[in-house]
Amino acid sequence: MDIKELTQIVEALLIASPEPLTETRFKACMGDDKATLPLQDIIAELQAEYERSERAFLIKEVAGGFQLVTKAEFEVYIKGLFTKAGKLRLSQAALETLAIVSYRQPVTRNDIEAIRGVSSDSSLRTLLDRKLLEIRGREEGPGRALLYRTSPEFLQYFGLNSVQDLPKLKEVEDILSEDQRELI
Amino acid sequence: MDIKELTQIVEALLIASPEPLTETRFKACMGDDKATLPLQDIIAELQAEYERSERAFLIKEVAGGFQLVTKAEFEVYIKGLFTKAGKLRLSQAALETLAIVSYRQPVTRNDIEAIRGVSSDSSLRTLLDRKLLEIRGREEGPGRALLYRTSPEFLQYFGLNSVQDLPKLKEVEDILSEDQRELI
Amino acid sequence: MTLKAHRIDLEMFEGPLDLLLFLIKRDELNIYDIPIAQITKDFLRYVDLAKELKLHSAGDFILMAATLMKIKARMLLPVEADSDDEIEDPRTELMNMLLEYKRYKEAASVFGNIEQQERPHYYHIPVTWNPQQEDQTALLEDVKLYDIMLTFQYLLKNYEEPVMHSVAVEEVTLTEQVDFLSGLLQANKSLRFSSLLEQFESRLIIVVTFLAILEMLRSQQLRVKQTELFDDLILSRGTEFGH
Repeated sequence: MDIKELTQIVEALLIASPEPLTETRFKACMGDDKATLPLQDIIAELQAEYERSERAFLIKEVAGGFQLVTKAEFEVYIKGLFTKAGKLRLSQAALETLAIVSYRQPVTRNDIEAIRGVSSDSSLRTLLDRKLLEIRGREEGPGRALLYRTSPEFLQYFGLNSVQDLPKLKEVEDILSEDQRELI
Repeated sequence: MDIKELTQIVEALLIASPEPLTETRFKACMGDDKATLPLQDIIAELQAEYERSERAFLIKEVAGGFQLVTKAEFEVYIKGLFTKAGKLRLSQAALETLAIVSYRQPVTRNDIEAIRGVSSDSSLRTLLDRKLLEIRGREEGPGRALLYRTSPEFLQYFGLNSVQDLPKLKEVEDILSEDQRELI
Repeated sequence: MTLKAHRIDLEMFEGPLDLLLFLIKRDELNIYDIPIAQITKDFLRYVDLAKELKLHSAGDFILMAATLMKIKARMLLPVEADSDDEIEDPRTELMNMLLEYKRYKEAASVFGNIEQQERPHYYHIPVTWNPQQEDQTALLEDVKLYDIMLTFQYLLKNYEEPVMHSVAVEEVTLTEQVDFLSGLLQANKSLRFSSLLEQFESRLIIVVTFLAILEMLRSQQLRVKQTELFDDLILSRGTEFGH
């Protein structure tokens, strides 16, 4: 199978797939027609083709796979497809809760509230509603509190390939010295 | 706005739209940038471009709108995307049935229908098909109705060790009680 | 400061820790050596407002006020000079909480920036996800445990106690369908499930037949083969067939 055929198959899969296309899933789709190239290479070829032909979309590596996304410049038109004015931004409370869960997962509601110093029910609910967090099992031990984790949608939402790609949590000293600089 | 720009905008809309793109919706997306051509003509141009560049997809007119679909010849590969459950997709009816079985198991079909108030045959069938539910034994007594339970696959999908780990109603209330839902 | 200014200020804070960090920054205080009396005084002025405004998190502010007053009181206790024990600064725990919270607050603003940067990109999601979609109703995109909770909660709210002794009228029984299938398997070595379905008009009969298959499968009167998901089921006689 030549590269042309492979790019066509991958393109068809990207168009049809409701979630990011992973290497594993790609292999499964190929079945007995073993691909002669890794998915990564076929994607690179396809990406170059999209650039050459000035397509309105590109391929993004996200949540461990590849997915088609529209280019940023079309946002102004795409917004009209959705009833709410574009995508709703998360509140500061929700972002804090999400930050805690993403760096500390799995965590209980108590863990989150201990760090934020404030009840976090409503942010948790918002994040569950938007499928950015999910409930995943229970803590060991007597309380058996529910555990929260980030979802695959979280990775997509922030355009991350995996939780390892999260920006590194800064050390206190660095943050404080930045504050100092700001004051001067 | 020239035809090139218009085809790009329409392409971006086709990629991002969760439902077929209609002329009305297209106009709404264009806002004050009135399109100088009817959607039909832009689609024809885009379609021709896809044919020339041998894309693996084409534009199909359905339900009064347009959507991207993959060419039939790739069906054999695309099937592979749906063989194993990635994300779980259920109809509202199936979700309701699953919720009742999760919390009330073991239950009979009549128990489920009493709560939902409608026949639940097809949802039960879907859920059995997807291996989220299983039939285990029969009710005591004259009717000897079949009893439904959640399956091991159900637990695995949701990361639970046992049905006892499902969030309790009390915990559900805790998360949901927040009447003051956060504005995001 | 007017009350109005306070109100605006207070709503900007995510909670008591956020307010404390604000006071520390505003007054250029050293987080490692917080002047507890001063900060307690300032903090209490805000807490009064929190109560007045019936702020959603007023309880959390009041709790922090109590903590601050406790620390203040402990700071006033004389330190015994001859004590061998290393005396812990009463402010240590609060300081650690503030530092920890500050890290995540910082991370939250990074997340906010990424969100902003990702916003203009829209992911492609196919309009129809599965050609073999078994249901005419729209499919929910990705079902989570949370959806199951919500749904059950919702159903319970709308659930009225069932009328006792209601009898469901069935057109066909499970036993009838088991007999029917046995008959067919007696005559044919194997059957296609799809060809069975073609014979039935009512969904109920189809489901009962399906349940009959499951029942026969369980008692090993029948075997089912399927080459892959969504493929046709092929039924044949099981080890206990005819028993």
